[in-house]
Amino acid sequence: MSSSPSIHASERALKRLKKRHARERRFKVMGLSAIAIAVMALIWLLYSVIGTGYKAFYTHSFTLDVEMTESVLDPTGARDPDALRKSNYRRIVQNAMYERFPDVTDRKAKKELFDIISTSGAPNHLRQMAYNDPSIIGQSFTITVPTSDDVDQLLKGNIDRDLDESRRKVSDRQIAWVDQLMETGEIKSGFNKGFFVNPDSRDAELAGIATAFLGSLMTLFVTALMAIPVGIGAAIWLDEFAPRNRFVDFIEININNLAAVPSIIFGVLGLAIFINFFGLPRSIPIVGGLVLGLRALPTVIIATRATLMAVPQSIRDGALSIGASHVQAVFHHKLPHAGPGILTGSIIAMAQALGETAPLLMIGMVAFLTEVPNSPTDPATVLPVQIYIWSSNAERAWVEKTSAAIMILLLVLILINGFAIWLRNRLEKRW
Amino acid sequence: MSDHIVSSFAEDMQGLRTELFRMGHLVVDQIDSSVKALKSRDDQLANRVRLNDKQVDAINDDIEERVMSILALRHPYAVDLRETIAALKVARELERIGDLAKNCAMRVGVIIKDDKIKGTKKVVKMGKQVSANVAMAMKAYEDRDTDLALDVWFGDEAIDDYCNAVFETVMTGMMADNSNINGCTQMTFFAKNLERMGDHATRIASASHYVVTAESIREKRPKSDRTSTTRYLLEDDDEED
Amino acid sequence: MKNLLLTGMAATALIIAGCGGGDSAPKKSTTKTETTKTTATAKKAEIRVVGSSTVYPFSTKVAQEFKNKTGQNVIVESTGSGGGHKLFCEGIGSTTPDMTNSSRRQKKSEFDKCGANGVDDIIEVKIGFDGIVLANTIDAPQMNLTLKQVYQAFAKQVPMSDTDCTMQDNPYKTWADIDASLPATKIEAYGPPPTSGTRDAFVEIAMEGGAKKYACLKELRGKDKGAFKVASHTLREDGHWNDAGENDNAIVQTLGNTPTAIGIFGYSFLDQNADSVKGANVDGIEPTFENIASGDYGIARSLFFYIKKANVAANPGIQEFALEFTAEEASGPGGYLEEIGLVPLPDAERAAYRAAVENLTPYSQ
Amino acid sequence: MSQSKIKFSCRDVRVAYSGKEALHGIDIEIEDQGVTAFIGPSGCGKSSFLRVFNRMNDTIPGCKVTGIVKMDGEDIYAPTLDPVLLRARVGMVFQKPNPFPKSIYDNVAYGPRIHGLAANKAELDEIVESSLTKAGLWDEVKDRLKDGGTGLSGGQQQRLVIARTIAVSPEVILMDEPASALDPIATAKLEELIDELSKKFCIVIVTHSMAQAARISDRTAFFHMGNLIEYDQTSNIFTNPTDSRTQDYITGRIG
Repeated sequence: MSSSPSIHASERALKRLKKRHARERRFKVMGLSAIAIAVMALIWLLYSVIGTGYKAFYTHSFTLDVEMTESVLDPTGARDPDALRKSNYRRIVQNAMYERFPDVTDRKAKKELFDIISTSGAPNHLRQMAYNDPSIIGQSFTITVPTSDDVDQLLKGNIDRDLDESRRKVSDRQIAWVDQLMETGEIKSGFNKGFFVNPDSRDAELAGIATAFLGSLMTLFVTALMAIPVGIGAAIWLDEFAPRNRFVDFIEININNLAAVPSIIFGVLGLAIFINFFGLPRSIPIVGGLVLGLRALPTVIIATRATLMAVPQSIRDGALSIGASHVQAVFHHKLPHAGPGILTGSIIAMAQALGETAPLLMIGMVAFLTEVPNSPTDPATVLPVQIYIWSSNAERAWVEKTSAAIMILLLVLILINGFAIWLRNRLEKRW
Repeated sequence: MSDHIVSSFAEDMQGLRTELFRMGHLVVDQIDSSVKALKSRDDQLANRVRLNDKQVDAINDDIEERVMSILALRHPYAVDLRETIAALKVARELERIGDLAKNCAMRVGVIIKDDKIKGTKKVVKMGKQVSANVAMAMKAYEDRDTDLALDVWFGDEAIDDYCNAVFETVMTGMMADNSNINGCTQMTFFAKNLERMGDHATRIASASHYVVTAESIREKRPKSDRTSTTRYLLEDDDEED
Repeated sequence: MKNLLLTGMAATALIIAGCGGGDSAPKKSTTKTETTKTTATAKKAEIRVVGSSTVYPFSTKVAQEFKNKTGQNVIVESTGSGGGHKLFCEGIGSTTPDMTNSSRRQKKSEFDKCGANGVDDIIEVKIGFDGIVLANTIDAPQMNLTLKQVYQAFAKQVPMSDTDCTMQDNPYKTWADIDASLPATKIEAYGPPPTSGTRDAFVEIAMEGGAKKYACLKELRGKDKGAFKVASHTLREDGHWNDAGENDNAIVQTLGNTPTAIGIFGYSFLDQNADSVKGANVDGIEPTFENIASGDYGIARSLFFYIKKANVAANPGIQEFALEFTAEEASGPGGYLEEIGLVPLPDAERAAYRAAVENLTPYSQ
Repeated sequence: MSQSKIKFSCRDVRVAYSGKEALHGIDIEIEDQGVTAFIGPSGCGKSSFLRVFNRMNDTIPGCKVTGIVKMDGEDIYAPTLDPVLLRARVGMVFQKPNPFPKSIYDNVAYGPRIHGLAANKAELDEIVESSLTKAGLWDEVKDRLKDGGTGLSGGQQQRLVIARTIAVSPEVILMDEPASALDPIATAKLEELIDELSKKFCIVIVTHSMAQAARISDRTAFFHMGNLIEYDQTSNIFTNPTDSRTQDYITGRIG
């Protein structure tokens, strides 16, 4: 080395160096702020969803003594279950409430009093009991039923007690009664089991995600059954066996395009094929699953091809060189090697399908259903659609229900993605 | 011949060649000087020849080192391999010639003490022939000239003839006058040394032939030196054919 | 060797297991709040209802009650009024909807299409009213508007004057520009998008109503219905009117953030959010339940459903469902539909439609 | 090329990729005994030519082989010949060790399994052990046969690949620069193994290392720009090649 100062130590060089470092710092700051924005957005989302949604996991219930007055329910004494179904259980509940507060005589006050309890849930509860066991007519017993959604909202602090009475859904009288009932323990808060096991309902206090959750699972099952084997098969064929010609190139381009097509198009497609052409019923998970399967197919094919192409050619060559046939080389070596990647891609495609709403609107999965589906051929809806429906309901209580359903959906997505990661790590660790 | 892709390899080979040629020139000089010292009875020149031999040895050591390094670092193949090995061989032959020249020079001191010793003229003539042969062998090596190499190979016969002639002359002189036996003996050794230098020259020629053709000269070498086998029992050295 | 296939199967099995487990869980656990009991009843044919998203909440409420009382399943789909009529008119039989909801009367073209597809006998049922309100946030001053002012505020083009029907681009920037008694704040409205039934009703009732207050436009209506429609139905696009999403809750939330803005949505959302928004008086009438029911409040529309008579024979539950819908307990005054915002019909009209359902009397356009 | 039997004989073999000819008519006879090395600069076609012998070129899209290649007098490009069977007879070892991502045992057992060479587990065990022994790997791995093959060192992996190849009992082993990814010690071991294997198998090896070709091969073929330039005893090629292009290549000159 010469004794004169190196060109890398000259003034200009140092200046340049400083500039380069500054640029690097700027880039780091930019990257960091991008991450920060993303993280903040995520935190905001989680905060707003969880902040409102957690309240849906507990609810208030009313313990009430009722008398199954025979003269009201079954004046003929026939005890016919079908007739008993149509009896006026509302009256029974109303009577029970008036009995609880004998001082209330005013008609308007009586209505307000009845509105404390779930006006649909409580009579229906009695209806079910009578239908299952007509012998309880004429007896007295204690039932625990949900309070009305407005009372629940009041007790959760979502309704401002300080507002003018005309501007809130709960009257001053109702507040007084509810406070009294809280003190006596007749109204209690507890875990909202109904949210998980009930089907959808028009009444917020009764609505649950069971239909949508099972619908989602069944739909996803059908989707997986269709998209994964077909997608993997198609990808293998394209990657390994397809002749190199324009027709195959055309197919490949279209598969890539298909992945970018707005999902509603798949809904239109599904409507045309499965419902109008094949005559399958609307609103059923099979059709939903098939439509989402079409939606997921390009994603699965692309993910599978990407992982297949990432498998070193040497593995295939090794198999061929000891006399494995082409199919053996692919199925014994390439596919297991690409397995974790394919699995991850497929699961992520499934997770995407789980979050789809638009295509399902077209095939009638935006339906109000009062029953949980027992099979993929029963009408059902799915979680995102349920969220969509609930979010447009007017009553205040739906806000937290919507958020809670979003929480469940997010949780399922996290579980699915977590499962994908776990599976990948586990499979990759083997060698 | 095109250059090596690795230019430093080519440089190494060239350096080896240059050193070898330098050694060749030096050795030819040594022969000439020792003969000249005899002819002009110059003891000082003889002394210089003796001293210069160290230089020859030094060049030989250098060449050995270069060959070693080329073998170790360059892994020469084919013509490069042959040339490297030949360089080692040629240097060895030159070194031997140098030793013999020095040996001759040492005998000059004894010979010039006595004026009556016969054969000087013949030895000088012989010396010139030997020197020319060595130079020719080196030229054949330098130019990769297989014909010239063969000329050297067959030219050795003349040297053997010279040697026989010197022996006869000196013997006759010794028989006539035995007072200068010592000097005469030295003279025969001088001639014998020159004859052996000639042999070494043929080996150099053979080596240069090998470089080009990958084969040593196979022809039976003409041999007319009878001094060692027929008449006199002189101490033999490591001559092998 | 067959790692992947095995894992794939395992994953599939897991999903199945998840399905099965979830499937049976709600059946086993009879909860206190459970509304259904599938095990006891033999499965009856499902009733399929499609149509308006405005009627959807009421229809679903009735479906729920009906399910409780009869065990029969009603599937209600929210497809919008137009989508509902389209599906409804595709034909008869169990693969087509049995009923469609509509936030407007069936159009002639729709009726004709039904007829062309063999859907001949249709029973029309009007179930009640729905008010459309113009509301602003609770902290802002109370708005008192006339229909004419509503028209002036939101029409793309307005006549030069009462008598000169040369149309000019809407010149009003603030409410005070329209009338000095109104606040001097920017005219800014968030309303339903063109795909919404609420938008149709708003345009037809409020905008047309306002336009008619111009004498010359009223004249035009008599002469050239198309030109009048263009003049009255076109909303301004200069930033004073904003199409919000279909979701009325979003409009309510927007109002909270922009105190000067007016929101246009269904009455039930005003009712539910009385703590944060208040309705503007239109032509001096407050948007209250009573005023809408009495017909005093100007911007209210009728809600309908239509029954496909051909399907009733195969599935008598359809008629029973319609009867439940028209029962006093449901759509009458004090019925459970009123609780969620339906404004009941006058008594006579109610009885007439109830009779139509009982006798399955088809209507004609 | 004297008394030994001819294993492969090639007449005017041409290899083209998508119409572009990479080998321009090769005539050569590969002897059954000993090791034949292919040397030559990159892109000279030596690897392409090696792949002719087990029809691995078939697996490359757009690759076309013409000419006559006979193995023991039988045309291996005859339409009746199944390349799958040919590859069982002519094994191949690649530049980069490519053991399957399976256990050591399964790596070796794979070939015998797909070809049905073992009637039962005991026979299979025996094949695995003898193959690993022949590949000089048995002592190193006998205690961890269930471990992954990719967990071995590079040299061990390459020997595992050789074990995998010889487990199918091939007649010929083709090696495409098998030591290029290995360190000198692993290379030395591999060369020793090749020497050992050459007693039982016909071995054809492509190598970039002239020293390696010189060390392990009995005959060397020099390829240049898609032509076979010179094919002779290895000792001749490395001391006195006849063609100046060979000379230039092996002495490291611009050719």
